[in-house]
Amino acid sequence: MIAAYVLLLVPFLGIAFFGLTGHRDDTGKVNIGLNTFSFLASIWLAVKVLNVGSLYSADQAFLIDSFNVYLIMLTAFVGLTTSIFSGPYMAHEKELGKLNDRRLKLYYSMYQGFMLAMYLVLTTNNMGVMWVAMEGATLATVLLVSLYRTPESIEAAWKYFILCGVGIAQALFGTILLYYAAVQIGDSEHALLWSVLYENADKLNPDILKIAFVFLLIGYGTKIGLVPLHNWLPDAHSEGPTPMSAVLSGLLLNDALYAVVRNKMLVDGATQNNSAGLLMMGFGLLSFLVAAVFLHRQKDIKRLFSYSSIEHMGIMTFAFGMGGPLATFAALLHMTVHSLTKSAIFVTVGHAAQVAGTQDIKKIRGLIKTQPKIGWGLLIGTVAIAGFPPFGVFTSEFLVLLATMHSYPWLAPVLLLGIGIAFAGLFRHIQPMVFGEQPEGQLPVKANLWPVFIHLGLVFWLGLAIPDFLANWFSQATLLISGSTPL
Amino acid sequence: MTWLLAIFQTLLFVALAPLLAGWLKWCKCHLQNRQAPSLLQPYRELLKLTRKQPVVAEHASWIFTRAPYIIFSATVLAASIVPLIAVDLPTAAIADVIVLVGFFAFARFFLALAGLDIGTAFGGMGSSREMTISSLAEPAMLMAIFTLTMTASTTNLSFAIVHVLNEGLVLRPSFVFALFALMLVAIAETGRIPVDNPDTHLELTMIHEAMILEYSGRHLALIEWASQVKLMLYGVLIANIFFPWGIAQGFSIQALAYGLLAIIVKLALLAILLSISETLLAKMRLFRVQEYLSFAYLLGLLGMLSHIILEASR
Amino acid sequence: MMTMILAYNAVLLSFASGLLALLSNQRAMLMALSQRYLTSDFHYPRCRKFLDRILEENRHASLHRRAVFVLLGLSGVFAVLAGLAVMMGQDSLTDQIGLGLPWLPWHVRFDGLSGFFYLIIGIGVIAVSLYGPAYVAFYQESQNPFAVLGLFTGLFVGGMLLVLLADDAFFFMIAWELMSVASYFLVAFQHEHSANRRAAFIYLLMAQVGALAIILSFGVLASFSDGFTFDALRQATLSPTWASIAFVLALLGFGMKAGIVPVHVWLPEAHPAAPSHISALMSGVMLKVAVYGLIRFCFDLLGELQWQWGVVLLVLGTVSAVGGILYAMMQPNLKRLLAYSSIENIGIIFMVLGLSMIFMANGHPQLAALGFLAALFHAFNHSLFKNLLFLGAGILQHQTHDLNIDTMGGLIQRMPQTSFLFLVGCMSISSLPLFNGFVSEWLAFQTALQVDVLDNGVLRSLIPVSAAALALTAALAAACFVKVFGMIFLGLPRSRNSEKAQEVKDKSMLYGPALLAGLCFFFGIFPNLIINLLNGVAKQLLGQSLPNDTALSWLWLAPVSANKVSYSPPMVLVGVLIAGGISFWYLRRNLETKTMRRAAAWDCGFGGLTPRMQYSCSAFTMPFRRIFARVWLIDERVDKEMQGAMDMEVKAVHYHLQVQDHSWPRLYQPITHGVNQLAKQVGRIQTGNIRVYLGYSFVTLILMLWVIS
Amino acid sequence: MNIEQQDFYTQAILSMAALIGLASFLMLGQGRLLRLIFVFALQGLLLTLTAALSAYSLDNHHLYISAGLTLVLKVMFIPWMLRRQVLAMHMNRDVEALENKTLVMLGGASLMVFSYYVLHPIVQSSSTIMVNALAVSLSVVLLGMLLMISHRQAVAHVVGFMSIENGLFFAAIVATNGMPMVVELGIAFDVLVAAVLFGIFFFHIRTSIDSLDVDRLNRLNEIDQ
Repeated sequence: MIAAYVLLLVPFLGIAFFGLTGHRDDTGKVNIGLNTFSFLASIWLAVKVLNVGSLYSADQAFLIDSFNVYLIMLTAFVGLTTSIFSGPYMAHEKELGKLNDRRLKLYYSMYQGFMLAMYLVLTTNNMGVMWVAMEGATLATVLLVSLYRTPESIEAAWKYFILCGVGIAQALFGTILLYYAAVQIGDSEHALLWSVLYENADKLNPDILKIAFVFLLIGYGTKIGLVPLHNWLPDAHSEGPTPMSAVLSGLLLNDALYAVVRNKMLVDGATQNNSAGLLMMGFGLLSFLVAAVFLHRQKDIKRLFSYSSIEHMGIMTFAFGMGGPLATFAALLHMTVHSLTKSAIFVTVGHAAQVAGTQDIKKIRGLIKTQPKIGWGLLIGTVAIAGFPPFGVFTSEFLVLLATMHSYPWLAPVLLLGIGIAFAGLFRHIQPMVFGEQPEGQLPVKANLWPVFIHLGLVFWLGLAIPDFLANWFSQATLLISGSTPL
Repeated sequence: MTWLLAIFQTLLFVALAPLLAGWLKWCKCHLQNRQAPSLLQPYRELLKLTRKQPVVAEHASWIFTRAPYIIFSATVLAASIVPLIAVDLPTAAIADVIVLVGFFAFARFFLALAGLDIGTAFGGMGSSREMTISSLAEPAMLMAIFTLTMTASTTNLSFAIVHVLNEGLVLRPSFVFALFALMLVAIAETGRIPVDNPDTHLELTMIHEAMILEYSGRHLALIEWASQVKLMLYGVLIANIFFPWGIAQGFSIQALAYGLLAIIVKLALLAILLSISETLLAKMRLFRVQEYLSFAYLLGLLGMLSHIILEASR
Repeated sequence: MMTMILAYNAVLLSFASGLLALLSNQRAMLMALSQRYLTSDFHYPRCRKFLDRILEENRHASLHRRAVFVLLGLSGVFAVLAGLAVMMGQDSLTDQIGLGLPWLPWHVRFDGLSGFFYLIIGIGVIAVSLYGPAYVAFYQESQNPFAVLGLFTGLFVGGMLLVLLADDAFFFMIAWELMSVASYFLVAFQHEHSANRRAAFIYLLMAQVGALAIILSFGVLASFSDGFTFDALRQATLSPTWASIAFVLALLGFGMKAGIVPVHVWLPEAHPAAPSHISALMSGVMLKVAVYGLIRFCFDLLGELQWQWGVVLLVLGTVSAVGGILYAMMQPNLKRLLAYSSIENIGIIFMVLGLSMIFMANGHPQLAALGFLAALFHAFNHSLFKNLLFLGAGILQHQTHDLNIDTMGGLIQRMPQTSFLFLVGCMSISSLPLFNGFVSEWLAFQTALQVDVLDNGVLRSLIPVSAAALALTAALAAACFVKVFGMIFLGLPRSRNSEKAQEVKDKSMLYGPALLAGLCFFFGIFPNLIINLLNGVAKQLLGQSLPNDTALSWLWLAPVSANKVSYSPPMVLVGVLIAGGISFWYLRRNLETKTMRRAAAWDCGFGGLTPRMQYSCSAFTMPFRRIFARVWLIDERVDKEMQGAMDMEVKAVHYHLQVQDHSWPRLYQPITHGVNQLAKQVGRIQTGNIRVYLGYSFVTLILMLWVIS
Repeated sequence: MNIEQQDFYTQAILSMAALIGLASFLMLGQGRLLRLIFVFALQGLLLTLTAALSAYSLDNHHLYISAGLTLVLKVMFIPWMLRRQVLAMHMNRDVEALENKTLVMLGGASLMVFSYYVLHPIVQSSSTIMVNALAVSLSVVLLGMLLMISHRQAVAHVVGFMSIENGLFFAAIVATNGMPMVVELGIAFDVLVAAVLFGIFFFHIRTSIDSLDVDRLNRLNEIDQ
């Protein structure tokens, strides 16, 4: 359990350090160092869980089980690689005169703040603390969205703040209702602990939980980016600095979904049916389809990929909602591969935008000719996110499709249509950007693309074979969530 | 022995072909109140041509000079598989009626290439038209043949003829349709009036002649001979499939002689029929040939349907 | 097990060639490596010398290319060996690879059907790797890096081979998509042309839609069984409706890849865009993999066949065959033409497969085997001659820097060897006797003619009609390839480029086409070799093979029974040789007339034939254009430029002709338009006003609460 | 159980609930920003009193802390900050013309009914009568949202946002006698940070569009121009 405390302590110290020292030239490297520490701690934690099984802290305030341990590792990993990317990226932005030292100080301390919030969401066993951390994540990132201080970025940040704030307030109402239901059956001391609630789920009042779930779903769903609550997402992703978009897309959305699923497990236990799942399926499918259509009319490259994130979150929500071992397994896998791929894509997108000097899709052309690594990175990343094998996204989408075919065959064509539309929407924009002749004045930039290729390599590996320990966690989590293991 | 007989029959076929052409010309001349040349005139012409030194266009490649041999041998091979005076000959088993169509296609392929080889407008025109007409004729012909082969349930010509012989005289509507279809196709494929006029060199109406305009000497002789064999092939097909009576089923001298006589009479009659129609009809515009051939196809189709509906319905 | 190792080797070698290709341009790195590790304690001077020679500045690139293609070629050789071994062994080997999902390792199965397609791929790959080194040398490294080309070629070939090995739905889809994606990158290889980019996009889009349909069709089967292995899917018992749904989905998916009308549009776009040896692989081989998929799905997995499916296949096949060749005829671009002709041939294959299905469903397995055999044999033949023609097209493109048929002409004088090989291809594809294309069409006709055994009147009349359509197709194909060969090689050169064209310098480029041409002829004369192999496949899959067709002797082909039909290509060859030889010898015995006299061609007395007087492509096909006018969207204009007093004198005449496929405006443009419109409408929900967004949130909340209570 | 059978404290809390609901209505119909802020502060005060009452009656000491926090944050700090902004922007004399004011008020009233309808099953199954107030707290939340939807000023949005928080806090008190202390503190911290951030944003928005009208923040949209 010490590992978990270390995990939380490191970013906390990071905030303090960056906040106190201000920006120096090697701050980026310190950031990498801190994230490396976190990552090592997460590995330590993972090894622990692998050996012992679920871990509880002394007062049950923290819980590490197979559902969140892999997300913790993923978070630490993406946090690390993104910090590796963000060093030279932010330095370049500073050279361009877009940022100054004060804002970089803010950036780095809030980066750690965001990581802290993410770890807290994942590790805590207390639903109330989870809510607090979730809100904390919003607060940490909202100033980063407006980091460039352009009118657009301020607008985006304001929308992000208000919409997520209102949304998350609803989640709090849901949490209060949950607490209320819990207090009715037992002591109020541990009434918000997820593990306690889960054990007594069948005793909770199903009526209350149903209503609570509506609030929770809409609240956290705003952060997941479910249509029609998604409106902040493309704005915030496109206007903030790219490393922020990478972690927002790769981590924050996942964690929000994680929160919803944790709650769904309680609700399912109480209601003994899948009514909560149906709600999630509806939202998921709607998000998926609408986002797929939106892809077609994007003009800004980062907006494009943020809609793609909405689309993928839709698939996951749909899959979790469908329940059943196959779909759940697929959704868990999809969380992993999506955040790996999407953060890798945002890294390349950031560099691509720097190469072209703009985020306007129409003006980014011939990347492969200009800087082959960025071009290929973007292209292969898009291939991966569009669900082509042997990348892992394919595996999970394949399983989702089959599970749909099994349980709701009439939805399968809809899903298929959505995947087709989304794919066309992505590629019609990406292809002209990477291929073709290099336009005038487009010059290569200094870029560190190792994170991209490591991420894509991992996704590739996951598409070919899922390593045993991960498969083990996935199936245990599946067992936990859906009640049985896949096949 | 049977192989010898088969070779003999093939040679006979090739040898008689110019005679049929002469006879046809003779009939036409008489019908049109003209002085007829001798029946042997085609032989003389062929002989004359083989003795001449061929003149070849400057740009012509080996395709042009080798095509006549290829065309001729493909046609001869086609002749070898069609029963002329006797059935059950071993050569008939080498290939069936579909392969026969294949041989025609083979010859036509090279004829058309030869037309394109010299690089004049005429050659291209002839090739283009020839390929057009044959593309339309081929389905019609196969439709007619299918009617027949479905009745006999074989595509082997020899077996089919035997089947018709054994059945005796049965009045099959499908056969009537198929017969007419095949006749129409035969006229188109052999380049007779009203589709093409073998006697004209009028530039805009030429089809076959346009392709071979540059040929001379032995090359021309081969091509002419091959087209005479082709004409006779269609005649024999029509005569022996639809009216097989008289063809030799054994290999006795008597039967063979009788068979020869029968086929000569049948072909003579067919030629008279053809010359009458050529005298009565005028040549069509090129773009009416499609209607003509679709009519042939329709007949073939009707034949097929009447076979299915009227004759073999289950 | 030996066979299995051969099969794996084929896959591994193709991947290896791809990886090796990645190392191109890394000469400096290799130098550094060799110097670093091989300096001090390296005791093999010869080896050292060898390495130095390999890494020599100006030889390294070419050596490296050769090495990549040698690996690819070896992969082809192994594929051929493995295919032959498994077909001769007549057994099916199974294996598992420890990749994939935790509870579902990749299942591998190598049986006769896979083996046959292995053979097809192997031959294609061997030909391509003989041809490749010289061909790719033309690409500029800076513009079109070889690393990309080589890598994706390796992945592409490997993907195709894996598709054939797959024995569970998941592995199958991975291999399938690997094949699609790798070939997408190959289509986009010369991405500086916008047409190529567009082609690649359409290709990938349709590949993706097709793949989704295939996944769904597997999904249908999987939801009636317990698992995704093909063994489990075979056990699935479906109601006829569900089986039909699965069939339609599979047909859509595999048909899209195979290029069936009307879902064929990607094909004529993508095949010309890729480098020629890749077009050869795509057209000659990849389409066959789609056919394999359909066969595997319908004949193997679905089990109980329904005759209606056969009718669907028959009709679609007929439409594709006739439509494909008619569209092909109008193309001035050689590679587009060949691509459309692939649609035609795939149509023929589907048609015969449909017949086979009909016979199978009506309880005539022996006739079904005949049709099945004809289809597979045609697939084999098409892979040979289409490969040959595409490779030939590549040579032409390099020697004349053009693919427009209308600018060529007279090349037979300048490129005699190429022209001869190309002629063989043209003759095969026109299904002339003595060549392999004819044999398979002949078998197809024989299958169709067995219709008399059926009881259903509709089928009895439908099948002969489609057989007549097949005849039409064959005749049109002959016309089309007369045009192709005539316009390209015969007559007079129509442009400076073709006037200056020369035979390829690097003769190794001709080895690949020569191999294919030789096989075309060889299997045209001895089709029994393949048919015997295929008999085993049919026996494995349909449980029925043809009767002992060697009743007469090995020279004869008698698929139904010896006293019904027979065809003996060797005898025909002998006959032709005798007849041709005799006439040749006889007519040239006179020494005086033996030599020919050369003279100017007849010019009607106008004097001076010019190349512009020749028939052109569009002139040649004009009669067809008029007769089948409805088939195309024809935009034909004649613009006259006038001058002089009152503008009465004609100065110049411009002829403009554009022939378009119906499927664009009928099927694809409406879809694109629809999606864009939909996006526009849906876009309106995102107004940019935060109060509206809050309103969404509010209304959603209210609605949800109302729904739940 | 009717209200007359309850003890005095419960009656007091239920009365507070009514007053808090009323405050929300007042805010909803308010066009002047300074008055809006004043009513908001009043609502905060009512909430503080409720918390204190509840703490006293239930002998739940950590609610005193909550009450204190509420007093500091929502009665003093936030209203002070907002007021300062309004005065700095010289918006104290502006009257926002609300569209369809009657409709909005009617909507607000029906929201209250709706809240009661939604929470009916919960209230019925409960033993304590204080839970009746839950419907009021839900309607405060919903009215807060409605306030944000109907007002265009960023200041009003902040007020709406904070009044949603008020509703939540009230719900926590009446339904569960307050959340666990950790959570309470966390929430309070979040509210504090949010308030600070709002201040920062007012500054940024003003510098970028020279106004606090959120309707002018619509550059990022998906509509064809």
